Amino acid sequence: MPTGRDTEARIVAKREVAPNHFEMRLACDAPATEVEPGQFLHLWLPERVDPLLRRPYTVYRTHDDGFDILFQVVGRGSGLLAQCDVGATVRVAWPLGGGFALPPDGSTAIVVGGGVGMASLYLLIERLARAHVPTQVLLGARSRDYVLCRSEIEALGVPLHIATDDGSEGHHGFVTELAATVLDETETNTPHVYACGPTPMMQALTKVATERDAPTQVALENRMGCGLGVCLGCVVPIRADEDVSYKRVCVEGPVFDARVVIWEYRV
Amino acid sequence: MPTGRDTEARIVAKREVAPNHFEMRLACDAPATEVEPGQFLHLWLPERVDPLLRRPYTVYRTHDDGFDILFQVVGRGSGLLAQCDVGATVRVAWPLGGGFALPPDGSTAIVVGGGVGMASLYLLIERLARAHVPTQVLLGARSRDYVLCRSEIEALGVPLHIATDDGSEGHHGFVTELAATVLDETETNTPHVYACGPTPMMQALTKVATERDAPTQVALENRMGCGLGVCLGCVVPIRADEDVSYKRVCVEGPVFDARVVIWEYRV
Amino acid sequence: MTDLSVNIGGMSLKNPVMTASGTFGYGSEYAEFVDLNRLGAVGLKSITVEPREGNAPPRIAETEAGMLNSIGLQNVGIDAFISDKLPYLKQFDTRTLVNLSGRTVADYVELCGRLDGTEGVHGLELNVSCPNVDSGGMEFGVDASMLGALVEACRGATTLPLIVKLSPNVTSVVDMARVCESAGADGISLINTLLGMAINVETRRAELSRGMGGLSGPALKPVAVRMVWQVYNAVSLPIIGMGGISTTEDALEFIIAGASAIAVGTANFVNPRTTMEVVDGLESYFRRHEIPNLAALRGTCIVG
Amino acid sequence: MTDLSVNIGGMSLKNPVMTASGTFGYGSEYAEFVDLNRLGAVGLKSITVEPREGNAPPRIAETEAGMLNSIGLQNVGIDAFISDKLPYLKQFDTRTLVNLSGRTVADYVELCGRLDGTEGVHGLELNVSCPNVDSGGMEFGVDASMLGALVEACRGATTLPLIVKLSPNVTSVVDMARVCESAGADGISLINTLLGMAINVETRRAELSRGMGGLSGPALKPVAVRMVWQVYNAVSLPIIGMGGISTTEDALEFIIAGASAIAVGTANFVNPRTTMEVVDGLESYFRRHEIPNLAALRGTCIVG
Ligand SMILES: Cc1cc2nc3c(=O)[nH]c(=O)nc-3n(C[C@H](O)[C@H](O)[C@H](O)COP(=O)(O)OP(=O)(O)OC[C@H]3O[C@@H](n4cnc5c(N)ncnc54)[C@H](O)[C@@H]3O)c2cc1C
Ligand SMILES: Cc1cc2nc3c(=O)[nH]c(=O)nc-3n(C[C@H](O)[C@H](O)[C@H](O)COP(=O)(O)OP(=O)(O)OC[C@H]3O[C@@H](n4cnc5c(N)ncnc54)[C@H](O)[C@@H]3O)c2cc1C
Ligand SMILES: Cc1cc2nc3c(=O)[nH]c(=O)nc-3n(C[C@H](O)[C@H](O)[C@H](O)COP(=O)(O)O)c2cc1C
Ligand SMILES: Cc1cc2nc3c(=O)[nH]c(=O)nc-3n(C[C@H](O)[C@H](O)[C@H](O)COP(=O)(O)O)c2cc1C
Ligand code: FES
Ligand code: FES
Repeated sequence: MPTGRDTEARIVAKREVAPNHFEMRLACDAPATEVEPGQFLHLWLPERVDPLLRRPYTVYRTHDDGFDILFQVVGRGSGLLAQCDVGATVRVAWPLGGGFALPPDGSTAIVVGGGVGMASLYLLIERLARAHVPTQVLLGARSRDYVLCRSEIEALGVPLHIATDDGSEGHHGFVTELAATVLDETETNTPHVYACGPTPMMQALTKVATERDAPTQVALENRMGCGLGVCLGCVVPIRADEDVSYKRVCVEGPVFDARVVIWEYRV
Repeated sequence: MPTGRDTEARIVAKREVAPNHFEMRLACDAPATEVEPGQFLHLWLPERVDPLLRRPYTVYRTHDDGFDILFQVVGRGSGLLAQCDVGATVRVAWPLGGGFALPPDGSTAIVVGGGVGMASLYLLIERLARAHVPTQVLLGARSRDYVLCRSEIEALGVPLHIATDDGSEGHHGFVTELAATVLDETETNTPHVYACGPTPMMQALTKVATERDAPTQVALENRMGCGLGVCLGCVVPIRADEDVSYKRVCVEGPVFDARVVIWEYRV
Repeated sequence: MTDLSVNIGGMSLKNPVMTASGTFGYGSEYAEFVDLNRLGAVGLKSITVEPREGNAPPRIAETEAGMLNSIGLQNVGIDAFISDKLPYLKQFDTRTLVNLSGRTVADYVELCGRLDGTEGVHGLELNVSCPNVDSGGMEFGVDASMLGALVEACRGATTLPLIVKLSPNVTSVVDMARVCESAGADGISLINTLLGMAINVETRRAELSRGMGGLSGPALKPVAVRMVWQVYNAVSLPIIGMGGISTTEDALEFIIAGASAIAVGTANFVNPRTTMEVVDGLESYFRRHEIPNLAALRGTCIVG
Repeated sequence: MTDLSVNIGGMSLKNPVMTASGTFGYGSEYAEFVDLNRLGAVGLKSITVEPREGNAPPRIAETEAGMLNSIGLQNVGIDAFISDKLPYLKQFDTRTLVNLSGRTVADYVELCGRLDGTEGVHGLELNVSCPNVDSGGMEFGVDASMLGALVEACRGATTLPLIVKLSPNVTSVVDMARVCESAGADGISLINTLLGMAINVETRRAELSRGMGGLSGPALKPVAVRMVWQVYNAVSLPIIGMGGISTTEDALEFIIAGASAIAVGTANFVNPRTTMEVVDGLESYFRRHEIPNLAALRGTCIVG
């Protein structure tokens, strides 16, 4: 796992890809191609005391001269970021945390995204496709307007199944229901499941997947202080043998084996 | 004195008129023509807690659809304001405080500005010119690059005398020395003196002017909390008969009779 | 309809939104921005027996998300207050909470006595927590036995609702609140300013003429919310919560922590319409969440 | 050349810039950003006798210009600290200030004893002010006689420089500092976090699992500067100042108020290079103002 560095990054493009969801391209002088899928960056709007702390965002896509992030406006930090003009500079510490592990040769993969959770999964899908792992993507969204990364995934030639809360596209209901169906239909060896989305979705998915013995990796999105493993603010309770211990999402995560995560905690 | 209102104002133009000095045009839907010279506005960069408080700026010039301010970057608030783009909106409470009183018919006037203090004097010069009061403007600046409002004053046809700290233009030395000379050369009735600038300059000028019995009005620039007379944060000690009492710069000022100001206080 | 009315120790307010002492003048200054008829109550600047000139400038300084003040209780004194300031407020359909400050118990008792039965005065708030004068009552606010004696004496001098405004500069604000409860207070205001200091590093001078001053504004909100929560869980007196309230969400934090009413202070300086926005915001929050009245939300904070 | 070196109760630092306990891990985490050789000292996360798992999440929340934390002293315990963490730090030419936390006097004494004479440990800091565990030493920090007994016992257990880190959640921090001085402490750290609370108004849940937590960051700086100034004027022990330091100017405020050294805490999370920027900034300030050494600036604040 490469240790992070803290660099200045310039916003070179910004696009509202869905209501309140922005794709932003950041250029910096360090190559991003070594980033593992699921790793994140810690972004600072410099010289501000409000918001005081950095905000964590997954590296959504990489380029030779930087990377993209894909984010939803949910509060003060993301709101201010969305207002930043092209040309503005921010600071990013990256790459942080550990990424998803690709499945062993001969496996298949099911990638399950909920909402903006797709931001943490696209790079994984790209790598799976590149490694010729047979992959299906299941994507849950509020409605068809909120389906993220559709054209990017289609461009990779990976099959995409959609579930919407309001039925405006694909399965009318939860993406976890879709996951159960797809898992049940899979006849060969058990596929590897990868997921990122709202906690209730990941918790439900974990149940669906473990009932079917499918190895599952989830990317958690806890609140963070330092992003570097020192503040111990981002921990999640993890089952280890008989014991429970707190693991830091920023260093030991953000990707965890879903079966050892104790879901009955608040983020 | 009109009571203030609080309106949204849009930045419609911005120009760096001297190093670190900006002229900014603000448009709002209330007419600014009723503003008295010396009155100020209290400007807020909305939704910020840093800086927390508004910043006071004199109405520099008025237009039918708004006004200009002229300001120096000295800290966080002015720095952020200078970074605002054309098109951004701010909030302004205005007009606040009382203005300069024009001199009685038949008087002459000497207007003495130090640095960005000119921002508080231009509207006065305009009104003096419009009222055909024979006026001379004395302007002190660090160097010729920092001479503000030159063309505007020349356009009014009002004579302008310059003093610079480094001698790069006009009198090499303090504007107060220039003021003493001009006052001594004035042969008719005593002129009315108006001043705004750094506290030491105004204090020195008060001495020069009172020694020559010239009625003098100064515009003070104390730190402000509310700008509306309630916090009692902006007070200046004022001599009243035998007594000293604290007067609020935002309401009882910012223009005061120079002779009653007790200068030995810090702002 | 949502019922936002609330009773604070005998003072009935149409809604819980008040102004904090010293940040709203005597009401008239904000008339351009605020419909005083829509305020639950107007909290007024501290009054002393004699007029006071206050401290030398500089009296205020800005800090990160906060401000320091050292006004020093500049005020017109009780006589001028009654004759010149109070009449203006009588024309409005709101309540007035008159804030009192003194050097001695006798000062407070005199002020209570003068205002008892005075038309237009609906409640008294004892300021035992002004950090900005040598004898500004702060010693009452940090010493439990002095505080008890003061509140008892004042209780004997007035039949008006008696609120005690506590200092946050103490080890246990709960102990102080308990003392007030036993001594007969009708409510507790929390919090006054935290003692702070700022220094200009170029001149090496303290930013305030007296060195230290009181910190107010958003910076201290977490401390204020905590104290409201602690006191709410320890005494049964109604609490007026304040400290950094600038938005509806801030006001709700205090109510959920246990405040019966809230007061807007420093935010008035920044956005003079803050109180009106909070009244509107509370109405829509209660509607949206279908909460029938204030009591149904008060103190409902879930921990754990 | 400017001489920024300073001696804190026997611990000699090449410059006054330290890291605050709990905000810098055990040093290695910041190696990418910070040249540890350029730090005056590294302040380390609180150590307890046994390893501790800490509190349930959520453990942090952001507030205006500040953050709340309720980590609950999660740490590896004294044994693993000595065997696994300390060796890394020995390679650097800097000082280590090991922060100790306990439930009982015996805990602290045991920790002092274990570390006395341990290579690589240059000073001990007693955390008597952790607000985030039921027995985190906070009771020592708010009770003068308990504090005196604790410091005396620790004094007897170690010859290392002994610093006491005081809680700001007290009526008189000066009284606490005086007790430490009499009990034989070599220095005072000021301040630990202010007790605060934040509530999510949509869920009505406290943002932290334990409800209350410690406020740190720029918001509390004025309180910290004030306490340093008060203690500087009352006791003659050297002070390590901290609370919201993010820039050179912040550090200078503390030194001018009376701090002999300063520690950067929360700002490490925001800008991991803060300590280095402060070292550079202090050097240039001292040069620009032609101040020969730290003592010439310390406590020179002009009031009035
Ligand atoms: C490793 C990691 C990777 C992430 N990647 C992405 C990404 O690629 N795209 C994206 O849109 N978001 C991502 N997130 C979530 C993102 O960090 C938060 O949405 C953001 O920090 C919110 O900041 P804010 O100031 O806008 O909201 P705030 O004003 O701080 O909070 C608004 C609301 O969001 C909640 N919130 C705050 N922080 C978080 C958080 N870390 N996670 C979840 N909810 C939070 C608050 O509790 C509150 O309800 C990631 C989080 C982590 C930890
Ligand atoms: C009635 C009035 C009218 C004014 N008109 C103008 C004007 O037209 N143009 C203009 O450039 N400035 C004017 N000023 C001064 C202007 O308000 C300050 O320069 C501004 O508030 C500084 O804000 P800041 O955040 O940039 O500086 P800060 O970061 O707050 O402070 C930087 C430095 O400036 C000093 N400072 C802060 N506030 C003031 C203040 N009110 N007056 C003087 N020094 C201050 C601080 O002590 C500090 O040394 C006026 C002030 C008043 C009271
Ligand atoms: C400029 C100023 C003056 C104040 N004057 C008084 C006062 O006279 N009496 C009093 O009890 N509190 C006074 N306060 C304290 C406020 O009423 C309030 O308790 C405190 O500021 C916290 O609220 P806030 O953060 O919303 O301002 C004053 C506060 C400020 C900022
Ligand atoms: C996440 C976090 C953890 C902390 N842990 C400790 C600790 O273990 N022991 C201790 O004495 N202080 C601890 N502190 C307090 C800091 O050392 C410091 O006193 C305080 O945060 C004020 O400084 P700051 O505002 O620069 O952060 C912690 C602070 C934070 C923010
Ligand atoms: S965010 Fe600080 S340890 Fe993970
Ligand atoms: S700025 Fe508040 S009274 Fe003048």
